[in-house]
Amino acid sequence: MSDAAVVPRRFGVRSRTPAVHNLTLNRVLVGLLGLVTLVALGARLLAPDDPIQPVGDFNLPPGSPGHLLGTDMIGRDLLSRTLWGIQASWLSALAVVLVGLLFGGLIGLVAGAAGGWVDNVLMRLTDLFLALPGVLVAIAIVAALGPGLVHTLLGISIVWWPYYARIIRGEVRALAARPHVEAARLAGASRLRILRRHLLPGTVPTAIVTASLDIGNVVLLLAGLSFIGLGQLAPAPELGADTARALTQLLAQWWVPVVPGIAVMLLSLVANLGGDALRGLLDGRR
Amino acid sequence: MIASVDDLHVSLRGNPVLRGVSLSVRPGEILGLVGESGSGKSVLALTLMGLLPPDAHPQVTGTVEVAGVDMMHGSAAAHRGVRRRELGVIFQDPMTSLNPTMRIGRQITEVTRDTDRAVQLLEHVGVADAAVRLRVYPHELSGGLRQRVMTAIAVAGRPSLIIADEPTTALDVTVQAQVLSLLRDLRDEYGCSVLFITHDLAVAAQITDRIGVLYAGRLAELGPTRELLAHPTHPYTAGLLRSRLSLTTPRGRELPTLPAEAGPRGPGCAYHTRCPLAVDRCATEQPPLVGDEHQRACWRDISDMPDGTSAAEPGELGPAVEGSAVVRLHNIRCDFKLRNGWRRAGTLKALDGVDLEVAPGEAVSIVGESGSGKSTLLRVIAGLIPPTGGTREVTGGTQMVFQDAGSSLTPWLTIGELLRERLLPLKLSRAEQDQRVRDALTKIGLPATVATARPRQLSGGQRQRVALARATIVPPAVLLCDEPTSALDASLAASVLNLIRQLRADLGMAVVFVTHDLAVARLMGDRIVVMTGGHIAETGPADDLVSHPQADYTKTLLAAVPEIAI
Amino acid sequence: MIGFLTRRAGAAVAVLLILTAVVFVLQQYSPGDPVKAYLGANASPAAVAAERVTLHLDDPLVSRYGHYLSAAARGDLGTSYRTHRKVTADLGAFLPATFELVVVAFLFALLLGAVFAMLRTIAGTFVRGVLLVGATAPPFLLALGGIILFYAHLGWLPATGRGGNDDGFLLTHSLVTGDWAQFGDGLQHVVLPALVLAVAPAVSIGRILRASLQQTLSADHVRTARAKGLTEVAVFGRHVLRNSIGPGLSMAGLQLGFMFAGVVVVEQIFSWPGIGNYLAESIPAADYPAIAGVTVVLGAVYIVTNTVVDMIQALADPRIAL
Amino acid sequence: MKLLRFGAAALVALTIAACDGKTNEAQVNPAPTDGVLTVGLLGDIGQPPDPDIYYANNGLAIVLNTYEGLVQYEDNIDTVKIAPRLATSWEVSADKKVYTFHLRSGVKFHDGTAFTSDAVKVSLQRRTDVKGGAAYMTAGVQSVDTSDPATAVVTLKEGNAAFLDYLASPFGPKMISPSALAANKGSDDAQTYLTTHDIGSGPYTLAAVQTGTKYELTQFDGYWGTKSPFTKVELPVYNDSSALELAFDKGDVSAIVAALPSSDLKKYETSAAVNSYLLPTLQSALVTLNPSGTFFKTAEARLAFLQSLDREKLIPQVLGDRSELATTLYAKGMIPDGADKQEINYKPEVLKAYAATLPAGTTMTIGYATGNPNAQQLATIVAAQMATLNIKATAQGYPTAQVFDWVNDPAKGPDAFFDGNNGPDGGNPYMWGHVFWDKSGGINYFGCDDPSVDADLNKAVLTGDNALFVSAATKYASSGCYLNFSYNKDWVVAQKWLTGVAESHNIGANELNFAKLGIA
Repeated sequence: MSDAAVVPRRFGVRSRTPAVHNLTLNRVLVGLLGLVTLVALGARLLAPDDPIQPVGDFNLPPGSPGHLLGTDMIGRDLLSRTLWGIQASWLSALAVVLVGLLFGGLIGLVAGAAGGWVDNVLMRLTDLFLALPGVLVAIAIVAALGPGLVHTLLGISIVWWPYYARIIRGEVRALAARPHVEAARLAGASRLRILRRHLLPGTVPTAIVTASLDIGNVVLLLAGLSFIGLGQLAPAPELGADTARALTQLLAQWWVPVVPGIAVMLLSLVANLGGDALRGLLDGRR
Repeated sequence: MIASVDDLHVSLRGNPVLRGVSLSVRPGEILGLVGESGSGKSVLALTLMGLLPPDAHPQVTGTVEVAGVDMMHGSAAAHRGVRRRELGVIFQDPMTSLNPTMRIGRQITEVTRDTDRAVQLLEHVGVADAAVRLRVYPHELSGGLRQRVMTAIAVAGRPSLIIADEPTTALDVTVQAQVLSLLRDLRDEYGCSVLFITHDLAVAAQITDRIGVLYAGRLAELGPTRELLAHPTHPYTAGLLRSRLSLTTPRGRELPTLPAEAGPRGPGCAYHTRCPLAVDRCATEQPPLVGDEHQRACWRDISDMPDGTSAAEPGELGPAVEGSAVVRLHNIRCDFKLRNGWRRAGTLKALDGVDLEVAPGEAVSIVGESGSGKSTLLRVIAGLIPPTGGTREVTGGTQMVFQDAGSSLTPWLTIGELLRERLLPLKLSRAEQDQRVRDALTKIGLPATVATARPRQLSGGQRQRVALARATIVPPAVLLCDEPTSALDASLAASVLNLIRQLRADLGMAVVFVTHDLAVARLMGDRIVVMTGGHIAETGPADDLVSHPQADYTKTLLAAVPEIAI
Repeated sequence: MIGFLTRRAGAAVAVLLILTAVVFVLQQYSPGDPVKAYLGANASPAAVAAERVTLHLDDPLVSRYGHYLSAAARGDLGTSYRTHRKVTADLGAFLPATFELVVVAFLFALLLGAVFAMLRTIAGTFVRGVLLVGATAPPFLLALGGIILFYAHLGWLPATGRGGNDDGFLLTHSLVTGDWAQFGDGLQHVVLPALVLAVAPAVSIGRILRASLQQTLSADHVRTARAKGLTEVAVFGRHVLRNSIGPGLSMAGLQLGFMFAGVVVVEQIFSWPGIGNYLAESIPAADYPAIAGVTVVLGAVYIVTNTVVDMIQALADPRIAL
Repeated sequence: MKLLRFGAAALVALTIAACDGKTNEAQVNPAPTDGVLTVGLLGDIGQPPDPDIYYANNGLAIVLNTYEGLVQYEDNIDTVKIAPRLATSWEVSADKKVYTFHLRSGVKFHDGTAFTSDAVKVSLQRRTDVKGGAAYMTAGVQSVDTSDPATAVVTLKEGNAAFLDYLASPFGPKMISPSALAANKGSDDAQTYLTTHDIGSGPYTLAAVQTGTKYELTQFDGYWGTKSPFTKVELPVYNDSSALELAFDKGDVSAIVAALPSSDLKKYETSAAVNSYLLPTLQSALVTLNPSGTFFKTAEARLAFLQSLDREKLIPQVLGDRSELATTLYAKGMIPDGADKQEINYKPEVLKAYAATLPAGTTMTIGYATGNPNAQQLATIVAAQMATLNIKATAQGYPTAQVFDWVNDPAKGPDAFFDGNNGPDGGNPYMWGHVFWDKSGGINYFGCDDPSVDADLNKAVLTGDNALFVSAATKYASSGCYLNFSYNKDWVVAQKWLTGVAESHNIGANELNFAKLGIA
């Protein structure tokens, strides 16, 4: 067997390699997405201590007996708090992404499928929302409604959907140009049925991949908003808020902000790698 | 020898594609390489160029030599040198094969490094206003011009070998004829060799000196063009020739087809499951390619080949039913507003006053080149496009079969779901629906189990059959066919055409069949409508129109149809 | 082209009108008393009342918005409640710093994005890994980690501020006047905040660019280019890159917008005197003229960015018509 | 996808790098040789350093070193005592209506103009004209007699025992050069000019302003008093306390005044490499309860809550040595002998019993000012404690503008508000009582008001009647709206070589007088 000398050498990037090679790794990474979700849901069972009540001395460093990751400024177990924080952050991010996906997806779907002036109006509206400095709007909304995780999530959701609207609309436009939609029309399928059966399922892979990649962004955005004082209210746990609120301790008791900070990082990393892996798996299936 | 391969084996992604090909291109000759899709002809071309896609993880054995350079081993720079100095390449799709973001001139001067020469070359390949055209981008040119530019690039480096991989497949017949003659002229002028790859024997017949017939990664037969076509010595070649649709193929009979490949490929001749001559030995032992100037790889003697025509039964071409027309178009006009971003950039008159009537049960073929408005007309009949002007009356339902069956079936729905969708208005019970689906599948010659499959699990031919089943599960008054066979290999195409004729006869529906191929148009239509530039050039009974064309345009079209003149 | 720009300008006006209207409505309905924030907790009610009149805070919303628009048309965005300076003067003072930071960060993002997309060796994998980790870290933690490492620990880079005594376009100015000492100092100061700002966009851009390069590499015309016998460098440079940058450019445009929002956090930690800080200080003070001013600027930046991206895309791909 | 492996490696590396900061043992940094003192500011000063406008805290360093008042509080003692500055001595009439100041001679403003009684008149007038937040201090001035250049006689409309405290306050009227004011008056009383210049007589003059980045002072050669070895003072702005702290550790910053979080106290108090000073102030940590909210509608509930606060434990835990338990209703030492005793002691059972009567899951919001880590921590701990009583409490940060808006509609505010550090403009009990207890005072966030308390205070200030002040305070305390949580100190960290820190600080200011600092 010859080597690959017949093959031209490539400049840095390879053209897309078949996903088959990374199949196992991809499955593991996608599995991580599920695992994190399980951890988030099972925080109650996994956490050794109450996340709200002080259970030990203040600012115990990691490795202290009974407190694997140490305790925070008021003596709460950081491991428990982080596990509950994962629950709050991950589920919040899922919620935002889901709302964005549903609302933005619906707008995108309708715009893409309808075309014409409906498309124009909806997309100009989307553009307008995209032009809004998102963080600012979230800040304004939270300021108006008062802080709190639910309000923050509402604020983020309002600026989050346009992105999905654009992506789904693009996907639907591409799908709608395919003959199968024309064929379905000729086959007598109603508009609703075409939307539901012949367009919507085609957007699912893109939507899922975009959404899972996006979870990490939302986790980070939540952290950023907590940094400027918007977000989960104390004493309820949330990773971003816990990191941001303890930031003044970074030099004196580094673990208090760093433990939840690393958890943010891990969640975001899992979302990123998992999203990529999901794309790989779905591409491989096509 | 300009180029030669010896005992070449290539596997891509672990699947053998070429399985021992030995072939050489002689100086100054045009060697045709003919085979159906998947036969490995394009892979052979890529191997010669040293451009097999690395992500397919190619495994290659044997020898490959171009202009004395080993294209399998050796440095990438050496291979590049060969490509630059010795090879010119023309690919099938000039739209995608030219860099869309680079001006034509730059793409030529990349090879010539000289603008004047680029102008010369363009003039040479028949591009008018060459100096001006240097400044344009590929998308601003027509398909024919693009392929001429491709050709200019191919000859720009004064290569000793031009590899033309299906260079005319995407082109209209009239343009195809021009490109073929251009290639021949260039060969004569530059004295280079041409490796001409095509799936169409007739096209190969127009231009080549020798023809190699490739089947499943092996050469089935190789010989001088005239001799090979006149006296094919391999049953596959013979079958191909027989199943070819031409302007003289009998209209009234079922079209001859090759049997489909059945069962896995064994160690023997890959063709044996389809071969009328096959004996036990064929299944177990690979026949070698033997002979001198005319070589063949078959254990049997061709004289034992049964006469194909005798096997075909008369087709039941139902005559048109008298009565009021099912389709009545009067002075149909259809304008497309061209948009350039947000700006109106002009109007395209896709249809410009078309009158057409189709009687119940009548078969009408609409023939024309790309841009003639034939597909638009079909869509107007189907009601997919509202006409800008004129009146459209269609009684009874219409259904349509598209060119690319793969993309006309919703990928994530099962065949069963797709078929049932048409039954929805009938409000049948689930059991009745299932029964209708089974019946429909049986009717098109597919097992009922296909109902649970998704389109990507089917072959191209099967998908087109499913598309037909969907169109006819509730019989329409008119079946509209938009080049349903142009993406299929000849034999498969013939069987789909047979199926359409069968269904038409069974269901008594009218058929409007759009095609760019006059031979197919003649076979499928009682009447042929010739379109050009958005209007009807000529219309008439199929045989009359082909034998006594009235309009100049029809004559041009007929003249351009490649025929094997033996 | 001119038509395109005219349309965009029209759209810009519409977007800015709506943006400012949104800010005004929010101002009406959000809690917060800018006067007290400005005058101080111990200010007497009389002083507060007088200030409210000065600032027209008790006028009806519509009339205030009307005044705002008519003043804005004359290039006057009002007076900041907090700094008591013209918002345009504040923006003039703070925008250049943000602008330079974002431009440098954007260049970093493009560069790192390109590295992310193209570098193939082990080093490339490592860079990708580091960038990915950086992009997933909370930015304020990343920023402080950077200060601890590069300022406190290694002493390579300054931690805060822009360096030098020049306001405004410090880097640009020193570069143009050839003041290399000042330029070097400014550059040292900008590196760390720009890197922190750039890392997440770099990954987004790199990821898209990589996918689109991979797609282009298997395109037919690249095969044609190879068949011409071009070197891989020529193939890549002339035939792959330009055809691949479209999606990367779109993403880059989007990310540039995000960067202008991201400066709120980064400028705070690096004490960068830009509009991010200005905004961060204006929000708790309910300084709505300032907030509206920043919003107008960010909205305008978004529109200009998109326009420029569209124009570059049209330049890169002649099939796209403006 | 080796990405994952390298990602993990990089993650670990980054973490180690970040955590490693702790091992960076502080070493003694060398003194500057270029005569530059660097004092780090946390956050920009926000407003222009115009003495008649500036009403925040961190920029006082500029105002107090470029301008001087007639009097000030005595440096380096922990009681309220008025000391001379530009007035060497003064007499107050018995009805507290006429104040006669004998002015220091040989004082020059930065523009060279000599300081006379005319400047006193102009300065007090500008304060009134500019209508800044602290304009109330001169609102009662009827006339200023300038017939003797060396004596200024200020006559008030009615008696005011707090007037000297107004003048001593860091926010009080500062003397400005009449000629410089006239030259730069413009249409806004020189407000624009004063954003980048000063017209005072202080030991330093404002040399450069880079808003948001840095302020620079240079020594005024013609200063009448003693001068420090620092010819230049740089005030760089840090927006993040960690960054400021790192700069200090590295020696890039000479001193930090009242800017670091209490969580760092331990680190610097035990460090041999730097000096840490806890200096007296009039500031306190405070708890304010909202009677308009749902939870604290009754005084019973309010008092029960205040008694549930375990201050003896909370203060060392959160505020550390910076603070001590407040036992009086006014600031420490404002009323002689601590006659204003605060009668709230730790009795958790009261709230426990009260909570038992509430429906389960009753909610309570505990507010704190955004960006104040101490208040945040206090609020968080207390909120956590409430959960044990079945009260669903949340701790919530509020931006400044919002905090000051509550008084317009107290129902919008939280149920309780923890103030990490707050205090009056000056040392007179009226200045305390008025701002915290009078609805119009400014820091009575929720408008919890008793008109008779206001009346008592207004009456007491005319004469300075301490008994009346005490009775007003006691009456207000019984409402349960207010708790003086702890007495706070200014925490200053300085490089080892910096001398005179305590000597340059007084109970009124939260800043240092740079002229009194030195190099060891």
